[in-house]
Amino acid sequence: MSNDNTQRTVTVSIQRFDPDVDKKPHMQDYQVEMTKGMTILDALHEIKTHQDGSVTYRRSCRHGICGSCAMLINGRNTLACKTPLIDEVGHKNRVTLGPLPYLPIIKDMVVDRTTFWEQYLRVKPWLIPPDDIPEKEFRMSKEEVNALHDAESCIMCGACYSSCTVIGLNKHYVGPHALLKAFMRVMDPRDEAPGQRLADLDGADGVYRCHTVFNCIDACPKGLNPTQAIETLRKLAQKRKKFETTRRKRQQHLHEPIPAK
Amino acid sequence: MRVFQLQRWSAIALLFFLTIHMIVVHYPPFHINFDNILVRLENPVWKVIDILFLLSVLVHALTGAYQVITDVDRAFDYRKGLAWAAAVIGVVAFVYGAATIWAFQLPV
Amino acid sequence: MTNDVIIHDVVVVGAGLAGTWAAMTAAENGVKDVAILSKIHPLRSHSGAAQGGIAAVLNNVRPVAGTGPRGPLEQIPPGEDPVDSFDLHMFDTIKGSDWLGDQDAIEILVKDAPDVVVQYEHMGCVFSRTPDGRIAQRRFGGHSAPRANFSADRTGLVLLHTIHEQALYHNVKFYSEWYVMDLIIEDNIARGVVAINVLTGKIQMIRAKAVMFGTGGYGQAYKVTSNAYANTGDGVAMAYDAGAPLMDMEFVQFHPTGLYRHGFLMTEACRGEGGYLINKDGDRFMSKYAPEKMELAPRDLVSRSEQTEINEGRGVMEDGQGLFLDMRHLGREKIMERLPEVRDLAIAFAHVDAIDEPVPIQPTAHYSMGGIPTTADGEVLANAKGDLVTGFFAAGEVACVSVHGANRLGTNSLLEASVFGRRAGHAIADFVKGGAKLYPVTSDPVKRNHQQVQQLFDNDGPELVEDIVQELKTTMTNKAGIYRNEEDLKSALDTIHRLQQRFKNIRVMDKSSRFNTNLSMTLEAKHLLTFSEVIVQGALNRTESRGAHSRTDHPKRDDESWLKHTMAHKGEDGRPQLSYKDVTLYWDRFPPQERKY
Amino acid sequence: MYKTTGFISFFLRRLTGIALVLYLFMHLWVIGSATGGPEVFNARLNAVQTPIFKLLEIALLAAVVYHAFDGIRLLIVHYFDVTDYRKSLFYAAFVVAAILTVAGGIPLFLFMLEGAG
Ligand SMILES: Cc1cc2nc3c(=O)[nH]c(=O)nc-3n(C[C@H](O)[C@H](O)[C@H](O)COP(=O)(O)OP(=O)(O)OC[C@H]3O[C@@H](n4cnc5c(N)ncnc54)[C@H](O)[C@@H]3O)c2cc1C
Ligand code: HEM
Ligand code: SF4
Ligand code: F3S
Ligand code: FES
Repeated sequence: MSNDNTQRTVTVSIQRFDPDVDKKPHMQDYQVEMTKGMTILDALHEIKTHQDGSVTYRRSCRHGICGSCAMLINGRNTLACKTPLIDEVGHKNRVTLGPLPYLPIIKDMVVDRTTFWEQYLRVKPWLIPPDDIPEKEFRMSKEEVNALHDAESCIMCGACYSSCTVIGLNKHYVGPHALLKAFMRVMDPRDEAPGQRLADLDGADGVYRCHTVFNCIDACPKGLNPTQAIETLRKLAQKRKKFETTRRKRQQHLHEPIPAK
Repeated sequence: MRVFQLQRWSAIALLFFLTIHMIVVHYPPFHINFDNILVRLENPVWKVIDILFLLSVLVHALTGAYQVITDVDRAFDYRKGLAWAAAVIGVVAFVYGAATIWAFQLPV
Repeated sequence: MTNDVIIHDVVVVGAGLAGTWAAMTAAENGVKDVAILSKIHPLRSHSGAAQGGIAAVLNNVRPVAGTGPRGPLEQIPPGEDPVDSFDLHMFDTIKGSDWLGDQDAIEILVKDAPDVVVQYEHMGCVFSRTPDGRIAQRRFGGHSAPRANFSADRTGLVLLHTIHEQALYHNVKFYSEWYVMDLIIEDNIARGVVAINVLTGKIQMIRAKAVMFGTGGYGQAYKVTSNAYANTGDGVAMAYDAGAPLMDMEFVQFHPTGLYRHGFLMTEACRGEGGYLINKDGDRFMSKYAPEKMELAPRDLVSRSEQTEINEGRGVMEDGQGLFLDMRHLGREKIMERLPEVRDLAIAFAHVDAIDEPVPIQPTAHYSMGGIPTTADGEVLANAKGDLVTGFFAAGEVACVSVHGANRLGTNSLLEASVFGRRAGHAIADFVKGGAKLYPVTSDPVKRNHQQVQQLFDNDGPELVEDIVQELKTTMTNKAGIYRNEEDLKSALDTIHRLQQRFKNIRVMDKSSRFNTNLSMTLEAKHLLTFSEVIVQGALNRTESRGAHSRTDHPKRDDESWLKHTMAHKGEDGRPQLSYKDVTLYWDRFPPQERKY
Repeated sequence: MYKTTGFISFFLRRLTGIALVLYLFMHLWVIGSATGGPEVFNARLNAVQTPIFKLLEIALLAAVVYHAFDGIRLLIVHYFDVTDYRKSLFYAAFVVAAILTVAGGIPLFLFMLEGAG
């Protein structure tokens, strides 16, 4: 644990870029009085409200649940609101901030996430339920719920997407965030069309474009594992038919209690 | 059938063949010359092994190159054409390589 | 300026649970052209931060027989008697509201609840489960049966994602990152809104047959708050400025377990799952204040108890402003399964692992009971008599139906946002399909708002927005917080008036058009100043203690004079004009009682 | 650029992969001369048996073993669910590749000296 008590002035070096005015991005330094427990987001707030109102970034929840504030901090993607300043400044008393890489910059730390959301939409993130809807809830076992744990905790912050080397090269690739979502739907016993979903992802811009770079795992501020989801989807894609049949069988019991073990 | 699968399977095949190849051909004190190779290739089993090796290495190399190229955004849209190009190169190289292996025979 | 006008059948402001439910339901029920505007991306809405659960009587679990009210829970075997009922849920909610909730609305809330939760489940929401595969339920403060349906401790996130996906599926059009700055009401008819496209800075008018607000709460008026930066009460302020009334604004809920100094929520589920509150001496002090419900008493009571402990010097941490939330006895497995996010939060921000150490907490501003008064179908009331504003709807935290009265019970607000969002959606669909007209806009609101922005830019005064906001927050926390009194409230009102004057001399540092968040923060500050005045004025007038409104100079509830809702209109002089509206009570079923836990 | 062990391994794998493809075609061309009979073959082969080429052969060995072991690592990740061990696997692949390069390189090097001498 870092010593939180050291109050000192630190340098926050921010990549600035407003395409309306600037030809290319440049770095600008700000001095911030570090207080106890200050996060990177607090430091940005201090700069924006007291020093330079034009420093621009997204934020909302302040505690790592809304996914707005993902940015590049000292060369790593993470959430500004969940990163203590003191952990990043080191003995140089300096932290470098920039926008998520590989995405067009709108202004300073704000990036254009159009492709990110398009890819999310492409995997049809909604559940496709069976025709036969019970009066009460579908029955799901604890194990089935646990399998969706990771995918369901994803806050769509894009840290994974914009750390992925393949995304850097090729925007056709659907991306780890969307594949994690797809995984969630494919694995959900209530989903009617896992076969179709797998078929849709079975192309050159789907699960096979991932080169197992693992950056997505390293970047994810929620500690999720998109790579594992992708590997699972790859394997399932090869036995779609069988998987579809298993699902059909499982769906016949969706209205019934899970048998006791 | 997916490029990805081709590449993974050929990689597994290569693990096997390449190890053999490295040991029997490239590992000292083996001295590469026509006669030395001929000694081995006289055996049709070795001929088959080498042809399979050739096949897997070509599949792996060409799918690999294809992946590297189609990873680039702009090339991605031409991937059909690139796949055909790779297939053609593969066939030519395979014929050429197979002829080479065939060439190691005792003069009749 | 025609190119500045966008036209839709329905425009919904706010993409949290309430707004998205309304839009999705309207679209599902035959309204083709529904648009949602949100100042942040829909999935960033604050609904996603909710942790604990959503209430509904499902009767899936019960306390193990013979273990008492706080014993372990088990699933109810098929065929065996239910433990929970609509009446019980209603009673808990009414008692929680300190009898200020409208009981007809509460009845609707409670009866629609199971259906809404089951609909969530059918739409793909992943709930935690009982062993036989039903939705798992846990206890929550003020609820006398386990009826919080949850997905670990990220219930809001899962619900929000689910409903957003459904809205996408139903082809609702999203305008993401559009900041709505003005509501157009002419002759008591809502005709549209004015918004800034944040990306370009362009100000545009969006006209519609029906306008709906689901803009969320106003917790940012307080210094220590669990609320997001985005919760600046824009909706209430805009409605108020446009002439609509606000109801019961003085009721602001403080949550007992905000993370010490940060205010982030340690969900009530921590206590629902069995966590203790302890003071400096290691005592479970709640035994003094609510011997029966202990930590699971309603929030206003627990927060007040905490504040009393703190004021009497039994607080922890160096400034004595904290207390401990002890979950160690729950064990690693339970914490990891049911409270993983909370554990992460405490580790990240307080460097404390809840598995091994008690977590320092303090009360934090959390929920806005008050808001825009509506009917149970989301139609906005124009006055205390019950007339409506034509074509204007509201639901969720921005609205006041009122189901929470003077104090909300945990898990009832996700429910409220969903139930009344959905009902508003149906009402909007009926309204539009029933031949609603697209009324013309006679004034030039785009020009007006343009001028306002230009004025802010040109102003270039000496005041920084942040200094004003910080002073406001400190004032609100210290003088209009958990405990209030006449002197403090008067001084708070003075301060707010002074700050409103100072606001005229502010400087906006960023004057560019592209993604100008400096501008939106300035507009938000203006909104904070607007509705804070209403909160304080309402609190000053209400000379009693009820629910979350606790006057040290009037410590008793006074049903004789105050069993009524506060309604505030913006007067000619720009100051709030208060009037009062009766509470709907089922006298035969739930007559007012003393509130003891 | 986003640099991690994952990226480094990816980059090296790519680099060695492309190098190996180039080598492969050169190699095919060289031994392809066998169709012209022993003399042509031996002549062309001798041209690539100079010390420079022998040194390059060591580099080739390094490339092959690195590529192969990093590839094995990916195959392991694909067929077994071991993403948690991605970093250890990378270091392991790297170390094994280094050892094999040295182990194979020394004889090659000696062989080269021998051939030269
Ligand atoms: C930390 C926390 C935990 C909670 N946990 C629980 C719980 O466990 N159970 C429970 O029942 N309740 C809980 N609540 C309360 C509950 O989450 C909220 O009351 C509810 O989610 C409100 O939903 P909403 O749809 O009304 O608003 P929100 O989800 O806040 O959405 C507001 C929307 O309005 C938009 N908006 C606002 N202003 C503008 C503008 N000017 N222009 C354009 N768009 C605008 C925003 O972008 C956003 O999309 C919790 C609250 C907090 C703060
Ligand atoms: C035992 C031997 C080998 C194994 C196990 C192996 C394994 C792999 C694997 C698993 C990949 C896929 C990487 C990905 O998905 O991103 C790959 C890619 C590749 N391989 Fe091999 N390989 C071997 C030998 C070779 C040889 C001999 C060549 C050259 C002729 C070669 C050329 C390539 C190329 C060009 C790529 C594409 C580059 C990339 O995608 O990163 N490989 N290899
Ligand atoms: S997987 Fe992780 S990094 Fe990627 S979007 Fe989801 S939360 Fe963010
Ligand atoms: S970083 Fe990218 S390449 Fe695959 S493993 Fe993650 S998606
Ligand atoms: S501000 Fe919400 S994740 Fe950081």
